[in-house]
Amino acid sequence: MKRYLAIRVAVMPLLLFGIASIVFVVSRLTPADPLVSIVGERNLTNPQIVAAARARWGLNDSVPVQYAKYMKNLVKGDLGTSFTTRRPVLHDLLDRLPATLELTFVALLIGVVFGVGLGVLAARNRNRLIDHVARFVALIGSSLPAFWAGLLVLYIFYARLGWLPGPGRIDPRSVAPGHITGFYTVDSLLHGDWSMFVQSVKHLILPASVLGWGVVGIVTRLVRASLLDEFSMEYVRVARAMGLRERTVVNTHALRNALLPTITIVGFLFAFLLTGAVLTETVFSWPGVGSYAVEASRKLDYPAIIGVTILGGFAFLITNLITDIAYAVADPRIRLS
Amino acid sequence: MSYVPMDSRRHVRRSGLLSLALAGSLMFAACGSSSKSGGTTTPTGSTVASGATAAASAAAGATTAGSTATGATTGAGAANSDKALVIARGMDVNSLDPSRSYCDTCQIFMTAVYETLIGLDASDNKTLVPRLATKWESNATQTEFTFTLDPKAKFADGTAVTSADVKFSWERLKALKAASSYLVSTISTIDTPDPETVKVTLSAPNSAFLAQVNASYLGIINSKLATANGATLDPATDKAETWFLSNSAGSGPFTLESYTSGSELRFKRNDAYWGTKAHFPEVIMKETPQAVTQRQQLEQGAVDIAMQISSDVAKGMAGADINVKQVKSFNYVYLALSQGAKGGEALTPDVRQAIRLALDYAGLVDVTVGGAGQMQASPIPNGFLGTDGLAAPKQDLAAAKALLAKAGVTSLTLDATFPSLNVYGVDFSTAMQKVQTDLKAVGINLTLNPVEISVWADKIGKDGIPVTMLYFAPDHTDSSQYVQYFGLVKDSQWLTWTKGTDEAAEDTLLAQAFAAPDSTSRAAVYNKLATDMINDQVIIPVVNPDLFLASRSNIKGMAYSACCNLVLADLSRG
Amino acid sequence: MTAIAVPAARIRRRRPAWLRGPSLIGLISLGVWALVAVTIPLWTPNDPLAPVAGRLLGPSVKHWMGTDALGRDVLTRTLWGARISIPVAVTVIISAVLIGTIIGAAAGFLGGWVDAVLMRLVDITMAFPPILLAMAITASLGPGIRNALIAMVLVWWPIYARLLRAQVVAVRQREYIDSAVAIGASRWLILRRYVLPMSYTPVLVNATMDFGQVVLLTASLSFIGLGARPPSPEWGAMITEGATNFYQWWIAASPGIAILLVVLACNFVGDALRDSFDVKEVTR
Amino acid sequence: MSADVPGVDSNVTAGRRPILSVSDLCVTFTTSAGPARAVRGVTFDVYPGESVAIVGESGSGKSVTMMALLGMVANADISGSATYRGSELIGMEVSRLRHIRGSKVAMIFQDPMTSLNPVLTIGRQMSLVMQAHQPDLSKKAARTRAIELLDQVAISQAARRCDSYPHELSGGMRQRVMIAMAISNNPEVLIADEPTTALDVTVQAQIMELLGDLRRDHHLAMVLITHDLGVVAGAADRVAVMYAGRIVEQGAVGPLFADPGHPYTRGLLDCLPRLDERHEIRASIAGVPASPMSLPPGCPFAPRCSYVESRCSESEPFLERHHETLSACFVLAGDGLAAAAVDG
Repeated sequence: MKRYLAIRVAVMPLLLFGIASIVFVVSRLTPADPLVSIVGERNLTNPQIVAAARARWGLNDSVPVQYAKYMKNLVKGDLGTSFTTRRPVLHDLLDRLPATLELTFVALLIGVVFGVGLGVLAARNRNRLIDHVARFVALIGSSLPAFWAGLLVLYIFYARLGWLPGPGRIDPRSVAPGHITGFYTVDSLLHGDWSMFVQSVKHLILPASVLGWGVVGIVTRLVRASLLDEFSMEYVRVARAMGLRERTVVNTHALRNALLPTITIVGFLFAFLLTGAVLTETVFSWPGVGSYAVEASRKLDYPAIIGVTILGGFAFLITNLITDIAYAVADPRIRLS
Repeated sequence: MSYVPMDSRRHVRRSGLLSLALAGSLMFAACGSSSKSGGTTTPTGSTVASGATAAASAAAGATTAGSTATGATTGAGAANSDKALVIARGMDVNSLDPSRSYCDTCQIFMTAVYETLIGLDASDNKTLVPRLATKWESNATQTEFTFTLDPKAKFADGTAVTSADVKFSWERLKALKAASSYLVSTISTIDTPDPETVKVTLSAPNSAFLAQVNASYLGIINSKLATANGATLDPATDKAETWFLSNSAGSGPFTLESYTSGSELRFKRNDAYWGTKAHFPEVIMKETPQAVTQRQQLEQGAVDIAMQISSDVAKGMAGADINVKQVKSFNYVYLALSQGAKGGEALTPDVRQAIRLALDYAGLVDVTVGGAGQMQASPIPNGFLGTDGLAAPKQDLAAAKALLAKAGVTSLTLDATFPSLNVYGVDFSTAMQKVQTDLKAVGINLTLNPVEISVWADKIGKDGIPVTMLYFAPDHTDSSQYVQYFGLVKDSQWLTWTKGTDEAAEDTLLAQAFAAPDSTSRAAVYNKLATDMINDQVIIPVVNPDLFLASRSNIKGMAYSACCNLVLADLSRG
Repeated sequence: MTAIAVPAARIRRRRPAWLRGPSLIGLISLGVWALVAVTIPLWTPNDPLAPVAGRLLGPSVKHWMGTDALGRDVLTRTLWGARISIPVAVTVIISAVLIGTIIGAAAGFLGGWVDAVLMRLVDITMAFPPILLAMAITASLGPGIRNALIAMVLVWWPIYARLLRAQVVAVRQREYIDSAVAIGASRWLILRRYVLPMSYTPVLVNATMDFGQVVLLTASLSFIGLGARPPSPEWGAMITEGATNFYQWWIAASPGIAILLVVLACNFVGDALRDSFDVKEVTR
Repeated sequence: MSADVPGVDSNVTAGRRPILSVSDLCVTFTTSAGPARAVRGVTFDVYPGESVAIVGESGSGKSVTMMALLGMVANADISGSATYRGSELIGMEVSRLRHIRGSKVAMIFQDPMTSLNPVLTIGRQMSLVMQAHQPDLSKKAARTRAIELLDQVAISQAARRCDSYPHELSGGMRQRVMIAMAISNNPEVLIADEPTTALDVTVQAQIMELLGDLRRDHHLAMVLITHDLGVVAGAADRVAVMYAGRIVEQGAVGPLFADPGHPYTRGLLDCLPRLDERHEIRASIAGVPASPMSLPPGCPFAPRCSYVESRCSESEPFLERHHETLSACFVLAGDGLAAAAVDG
């Protein structure tokens, strides 16, 4: 197992290289000129300004030269400088990553908790009304366009009912808690600022629910199926025959096994959530990597687009790795082999 | 001014560009003015601050809309200026380096943090007033300008503002060749005979120069501080842009506290300010791209000001807690016709005039901004020098048909590729569809093709586009910018894009205007230019949208500044 | 104890699972949408692009889902939206399946370095969150529905390439194929006679689920401004307009429901197909 | 049924009530292809301390019978009666039944490889079983008891094994764990469902020996379910042979082995390897077992029976006395001793 993981880790740089290359090629598919986003259409015919911009952003180089430069810098951890924020892309990404991660983690939590709950409910009431309802609710989550659902809940819970705050991570007047982890919920607790914690949690509820609902469907389906598999397992019959409470049978025996396959898809879920985050962040003005990606795409901000896409691929690799490790830790048959 | 659109999607996408353009707009005003107070008469006899007249009367036309009561909001708290001022805004910041920034928000930022030599009187939005410079004068040919700096002026770190700083700031602006550098492209040398005197020599007469000096992008940088942090006069070696994202080096009433792109821009009051200190200890600009969200947050008291409200969103807003001002702007959206474009050969002057006559202008104002806008005659917007007496455009279908008959055109199909933007609340698709409907009535069919601005830019640069749409917001308060951009004069943007022919007469008139010593004579020249440009039938203004300034009703000093968009130092909570 | 639960589990029914219950509803719903997409020009209640009434009017008897900022009928536009989303999704899926089949079959049959290179390409492509890759591609090709379509094909083909390759490899390991090769069967014949029939079911199941996902991604790309542009009545683009006119909830309501219905239908059908054929979904 | 059952040792039963009493138990599964009559009127008693073997091929209904009386059969109609110390089990709510399962009547299963949860330690699984019936038992006490039990079932290094996962144990050890778990709440009846089928031959004997020891030590009544008459010989007092959901023959081990009264029993006995035979060729019963979905008219064994007569397919025989046993066969039992029908 250790050996296997070591190989996995060793191969990662190669994969990253492949990822970066693909993204680079993709971003140069057609030379749609980002110039207009740099100097504005007002200066497009001003030869001096245009020339200066081309020189500064390396747009005069041939694509292979740009590629070589990019890769060279990438090895040093330099993802280039964004046209629009004028900062190193890496810094932008690192600044914005905590917002996305916080949102994604909470969404994952919501998705898994509700998904497992609905899955258990459905499996225990297999083919009864409650099963159908649970699966339907879950399926709606996978079928809802996240951006639309976001608008919907904002309209209802923010604009109409006023129960929850609107877009953003905190209220406009509030000051973000001092940066420790970048997770406002965690940082506020570390600073002992309870009201900020409550505030940041309130701001998380809508976007994280919208995002999390999307994975409830996947988790429900999986948990239900594997729980049904487990229910037909001998050891469940044995546990029942031994007089264990049904709750113990389900929660301690069957669920423990049924969750193993769920762990294997957490990586997939995470990637799925990152995808959803792109849209959710846009709707909720969430200052994360997703909204950064959208902005970059709109402005043809190549360095940012490439950077964020590489980050996406990287996140995917990492989560897969973590998934494998988590699976190994959770399953004694693998852990001890 | 520029109003930024509200639709977040578009807004964001466009914002870079937009901002540029817009940015300019805001400033435009700078100019203005009849410089009574500011203008001293130079020894050579010319009037300083000749420029402008124009401007801004428009801004003065504010009307207050709304207020009836909604009460519901809890109110934002203490009714005094101790608490931070919060502004909801779709920010479009491209850079906070004074020599590189060029956007709407940048104008507000530059005005708050950096200072120009010449200011604009907030009460009339026209008069040039002393700021860092106590007086200024020009020679008769408008090629040499001399400024005397206020000895009291100090940067936020306490060092004095000297002529060396002015020289450094403007030379850097020119050398870095970033988006706003064209404002100083006519400067050939800057002399600093003593720390309080700046003498600028231009490469050609430029009566608009003082208006340009008023533009916020010409704010003065603390050269020692900036140099210490990597600022140079060479784009290849300059490393200061990143430093400027978290630091400032100005003499304004505020300093930069922090900036997080996509999230917020914070200003801190400069407590060592050499003039009258600002009311608010802190100003927070919150990234809020959607107009509806700006409205909600304003109504709930979560923010104090929202400036990017479209007419649809402004409807029904307001109440006792909220003021909504509708003000006239200098921004406009126009149709451009290119006979030189591929597929545009049929657009002869007669056909172009027929198109002009076929449009339902009042209908366009209704459709695009729900009536909250003005019609505009020439490419020089209403209120700028030279536009007095120009008649608003009118629809005349009979005349249009007659012209087309004369030109032998019975049915004509034209490519109308346009950037799918939403600017100043005007959705280009909406506007183009209305244009399409109007032209159909006289037998001209448009093939609408909305595209991304980068695609559009590519196409217009190569083949040109027979019928398209774009927007303009002024960079300063002088009319010359319109001639330079829209006129059929040498190197003008639209001359290039339409692949048209240079009109020598307009070049001559523009040169006259630049050399004209007083505003009266310049007004006459610009009036002639405006008429010429109307007759060119290349640029047809479609709508001049109004702006909506919304704020909590306890906010005092809300005004649209012709030069600076919103002057943070003028605001207070009553 | 083996046998006890079995009788219940082995329930046999007359109709296959995908022709019953939710799946049947899904199929019917997809059919209706397809019908709408094909026939809407013949019976359209209004012009989808022209103003037909006042701006921003709420739902009424005349305009069931109200009008938008230009006074266009929202319901009409939503119905016309099917003419964009459905053909786009069909094109994307068919192209992805074709490309995936060719590449997957090539990798499976040729083996060696061809296989290695192609499959690494597949791995890397599948390492991206789909929307990010689609955004990057669309952004560089230039926004627009055509380029969004190309981007989605580029994102989706690896799924089918992987699937097809697995089938080819599985088939090649069978002995009877060796004998088929021995008697001189061409690869093409093997592909046609053995591989494709085996692949039919898993491809169908994946394609059904993916169809909904493509509809969703198309709308998403349009929503963030990289897909269809206004005035096109594309659902995602319409929701963007709805976001601008937030208080006029009906503008975003119908296109949102339309997306939900189509994707839900695909999920119903796909779920049932998967259950009936016991196919593993290829997840990204 | 009365105590007058052949083979029931009157010394054991004298003056005692059966601990488990099954009477006319029927289990019919409902399937979409029609009803499957898995158990059809099974009747037998188990007395304290006694060991009863139920023998039959798979599908004969022997396991279903036992599962049914513990309420562990789903999707089925159950009729008849099954009492534990006089309380009716059929139809009892699960919450009450739970207190009997594992506590009074414990069960061990065929495949020790799958009977244990792979992701929980042995000790934890045993504790769960104990705590299900002794809610007050502390974690620590449960562990101590688990180690003690593992010791009892002859697992070496019991303390260490307590923290092992099932996959770390051999099949035989796992079955010992299962047995330890089954006796952990001191049940009165142990149902062993094919406890050795999945194990190596050498291990089989050890397990059967262990079961025998435990039965004696704890005075357990045991129901041994098996398809292999071979394991019955040393382990059971009485045998019931089931075919197609019915008991076709029952009696004490000795007489039944010596003189089976049913052709099916004979067939089963013929399948056993004999020590006196050099070559290991075993006979087997021709044909396939009757399907509970479509039972033939008359005797369900008739299609496979070498003694078959025409009346066999006309009506189904009932248990009748055949020498020392009760047997349901017209040919062998009915003829021999005229219908001394057992009452009941």
